[in-house]
Amino acid sequence: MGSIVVDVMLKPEILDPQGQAVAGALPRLGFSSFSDVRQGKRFVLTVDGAVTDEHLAQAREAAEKLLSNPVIEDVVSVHALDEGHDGGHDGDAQQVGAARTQDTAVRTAAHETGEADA
Amino acid sequence: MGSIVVDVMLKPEILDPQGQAVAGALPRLGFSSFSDVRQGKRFVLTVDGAVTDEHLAQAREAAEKLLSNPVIEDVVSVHALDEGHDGGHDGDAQQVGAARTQDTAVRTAAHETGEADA
Amino acid sequence: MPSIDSVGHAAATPDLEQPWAELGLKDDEYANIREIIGRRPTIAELAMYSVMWSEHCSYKSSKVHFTLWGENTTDEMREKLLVGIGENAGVVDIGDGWAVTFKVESHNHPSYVEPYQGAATGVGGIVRDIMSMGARPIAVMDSLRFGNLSHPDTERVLPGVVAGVGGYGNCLGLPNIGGEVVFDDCYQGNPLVNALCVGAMRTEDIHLAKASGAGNKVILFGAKTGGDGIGGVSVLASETFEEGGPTKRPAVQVGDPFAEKVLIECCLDLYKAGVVAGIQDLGGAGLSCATSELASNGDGGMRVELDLVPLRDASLEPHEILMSESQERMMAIVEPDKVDAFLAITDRWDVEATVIGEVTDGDHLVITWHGDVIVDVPPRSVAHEGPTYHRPLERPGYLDELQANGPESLTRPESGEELRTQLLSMLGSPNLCDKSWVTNQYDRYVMGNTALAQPDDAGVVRVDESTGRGVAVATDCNGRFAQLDPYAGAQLALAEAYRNVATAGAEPLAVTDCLNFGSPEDPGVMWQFREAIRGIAEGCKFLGIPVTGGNVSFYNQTGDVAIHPTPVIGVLGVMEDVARRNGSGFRTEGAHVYLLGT
Amino acid sequence: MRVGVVTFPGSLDDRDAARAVRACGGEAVSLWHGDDDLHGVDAVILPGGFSYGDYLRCGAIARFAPIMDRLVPAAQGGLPVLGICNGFQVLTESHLLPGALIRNDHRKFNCVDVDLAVENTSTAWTSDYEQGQTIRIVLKNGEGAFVADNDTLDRLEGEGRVVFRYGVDEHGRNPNGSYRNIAGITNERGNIVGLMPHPEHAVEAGYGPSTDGRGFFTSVLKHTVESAATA
Ligand SMILES: Nc1ncnc2c1ncn2[C@@H]1O[C@H](COP(=O)(O)OP(=O)(O)O)[C@@H](O)[C@H]1O
Repeated sequence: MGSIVVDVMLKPEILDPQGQAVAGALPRLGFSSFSDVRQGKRFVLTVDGAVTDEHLAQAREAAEKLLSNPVIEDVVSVHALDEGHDGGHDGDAQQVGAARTQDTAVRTAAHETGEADA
Repeated sequence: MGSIVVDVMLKPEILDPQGQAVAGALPRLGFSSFSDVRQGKRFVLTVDGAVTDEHLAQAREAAEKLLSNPVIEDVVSVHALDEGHDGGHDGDAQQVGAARTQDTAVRTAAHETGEADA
Repeated sequence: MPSIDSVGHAAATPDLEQPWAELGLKDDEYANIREIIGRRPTIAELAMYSVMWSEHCSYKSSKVHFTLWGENTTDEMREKLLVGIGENAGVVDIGDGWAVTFKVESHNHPSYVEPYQGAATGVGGIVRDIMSMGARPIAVMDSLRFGNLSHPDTERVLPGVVAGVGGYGNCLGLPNIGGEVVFDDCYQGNPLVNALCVGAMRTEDIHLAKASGAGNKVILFGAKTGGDGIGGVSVLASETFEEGGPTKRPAVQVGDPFAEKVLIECCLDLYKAGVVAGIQDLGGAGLSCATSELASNGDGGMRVELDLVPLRDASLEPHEILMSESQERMMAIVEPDKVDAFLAITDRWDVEATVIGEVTDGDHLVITWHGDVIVDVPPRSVAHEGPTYHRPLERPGYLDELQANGPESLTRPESGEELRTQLLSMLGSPNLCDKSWVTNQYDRYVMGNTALAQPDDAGVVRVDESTGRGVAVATDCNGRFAQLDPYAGAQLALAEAYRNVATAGAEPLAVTDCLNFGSPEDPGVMWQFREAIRGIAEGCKFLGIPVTGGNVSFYNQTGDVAIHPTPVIGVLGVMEDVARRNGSGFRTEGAHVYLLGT
Repeated sequence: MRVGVVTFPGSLDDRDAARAVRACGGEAVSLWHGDDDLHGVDAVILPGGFSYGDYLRCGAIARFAPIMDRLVPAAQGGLPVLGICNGFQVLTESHLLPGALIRNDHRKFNCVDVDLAVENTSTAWTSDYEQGQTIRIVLKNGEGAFVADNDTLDRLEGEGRVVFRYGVDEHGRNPNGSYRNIAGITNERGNIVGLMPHPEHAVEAGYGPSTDGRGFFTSVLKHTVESAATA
């Protein structure tokens, strides 16, 4: 079985109350390095057999049509998880690195910059 | 500014009603390739300057302590986004691939295999 | 050894060591099981008995005291009682052909482990109880107790519990019409989450949990079965499946309120179509409980093909499927010629439904796994004839000193300034301050029938839109009073709930209770328990309203220290027209203020 | 005068909306999400609730229900449509109304009585109100913060399409963090209205904070009668 990861984030200019709450809580727990936090969604779609380009194309379309709302969100990445090493697990740095080189980003929106939200 | 991505997923054995709802909707929209869907969270933490090992260590600790609920969730990855190209944006395939080679996974839990959820 | 421990295999291997102790069975209980079935139990049978004979399911420590209910119930009190103690929930006649069912249940421990999901599934569970009586759920309430508000763990537990109660109840579309939020250090390690649900139906629509009529089909419907809540029987897995071992089983159950909402509407359509002969919700002990209780309440046996149960996790072993506490499932008994109509309705709601067996004319519950018989037992022995304990009782030694320490020793305010300070500190105390932080997270308007909710002392909802006939419900308990004197404390809780319902303008009709106590193995706790039941039962007799059902939660203690005895009482009353209800508080300027009573 | 009320799996206030229609003199017609027929109704209400559990995004899955394939063109053609709470979310997800509803800024579900200023009385659903009138109805949701980009917001304001605005507290804050305190909006034509608060919970004395919600249902009855007369 293969897996495809779809990452969706709120557009930078949209208020993110959850991210803000996390950002507010971190310093109280002694984490002082983070100037901003944004919270998004990560979907893992399972396909039977290995991930094909056709699967990725479908995932990309589903991401645009259903998994995100283009008014407020951007799909920041759609990529296959590598199956080769460990049955598709996102387990260790090595493997994750390898997996991610298959990434197919679908947008070039300015994301994850952590600009203060609008 | 640098960014660190923390991915959190429900443990594979935990029911994921959100993922199920998506999985139920996809075929109705004509997407028939996906046998299962799991929905998780993606946090993007911003740091001033480049991402250091110290930042990653803090992020990893924050992921365990605040960003995930260890009773039902696993932190599946904590990794830096590459700053070199585009100010930390997760913009295109090239760059995402490069960024991900910095990934530092924090667990080796058997995730994202898309096994029918437990 | 074959991979399946069938009945035949069990008979052939009488001396196989079994982990009954790890499953919480006592040696005489295990011996008793062997005697009942005339051989060693299979793994599936052992799992079933162990969970059904647990304190939680069998009421083995409390049952002997339940005779107090019957002894204190007069024929007059039974007049409006359509269904009494012993069913999923009691039902009372509120007039004009309407019946109301209500019950309160605890979900204390799960809510401590995972506050959001624990509280959410607590609401889900009690709602299914009410649904299984044939009623449409019409309101929920939640009676909550936490440790010290400023303790860091309260910061974890309180918001999670409140969000969980709201998250589930709001998504079900049930108005939350009241409850309690109490803080006391004694609940620090044992918060109490008691959820109450009220349902209404026409009297002719009452459904019962019983499987009768040989040939009738057993249908499991709702969510798929997963590995939820079977941690305790994992010891069995290690017994039989050494290689590979089972996949990890979740420690907590996650609720899916959307699935339950659909299940409610689906059940109501099934009732309306007249295709349900018997019905039971799946809660604690899952299929073990549903199959054995349905069969035990009926007049025949039951045969179930366990391999037909739709699974969320294909790696589940048969005994785990029997134990699973996956949420949002129901089991119905359906006459064969009504199965198609039944399935057409579940289809319309996109609810998965599977015929997994049928009622037989035998007297055994027989469960097979791909043709092998893995359970063959008299259902009553599982569901209703579990062990009974007469645990020792003893009035705690510390009580005299506690009771002697009366208010005389407290300093009294002498000046106006001191009085003012005292008043302010009371107004600022978490137990007296405004609770809208909690109640505003609950939808009190959905269904459009809410006539009173927070901040009033009783919740009032309309049942019949054409006449305005409806009910008032209140829950109350002061654990500090019960700690001082469990008999009087329980009566005070009863009296308070009764007054709250009466002052709303309703005539009190029935009582439900959730008895939250420490360990029954502690004679002092057991004494408190007995006193509380006696208090409630005698109080009810005095007031002339019956106890219709309830729940016992034991082992609410940290180490040796038990919580205060907390017998939460819910009283339900009827009003001919809820538009005439009275709210609490001063509502009209210039109105006169009278003090009634002593 | 027949007003359809759509039931999606997880709709909660459908029966309440139907009751409100009846209480105000209309006939309520129940419409099923799986139907691809509007059964000739004169107006449609998308009720509150948690369609499909609101699990992905509120209204995201309901938008693809078969009945929406009929409703979207009918609404674009002028059929009066009112989206209440979850219904409003379905309307934005369907792009019948602009913007989106996101999690409340305080991140909690919030059930409170709110005061709304009525700013547009020319829609199919608001003609029985006075311009500038304040009405008190129920707000109850977890994801009710109305957001849109600045151009969209400016356009809505410029075209008078903000129909309802929340009152603010002493700190100038509205109950959920909606941009520019917007509680409800309409389309250019004024036949589609979406709002987060619940007028159907304010139609009967004794059950809800007021009877201020009746105007929605009486307005649409008049609108239908008038359109029938001019047709
Ligand atoms: N404290 C109590 N007071 C009155 N009846 C009780 C009490 N506790 C349990 N009961 C009744 O005992 C019966 C057995 O409980 P049951 O409903 O089978 O438990 P559960 O629903 O937890 O499986 C029920 O009818 C219940 O209403």
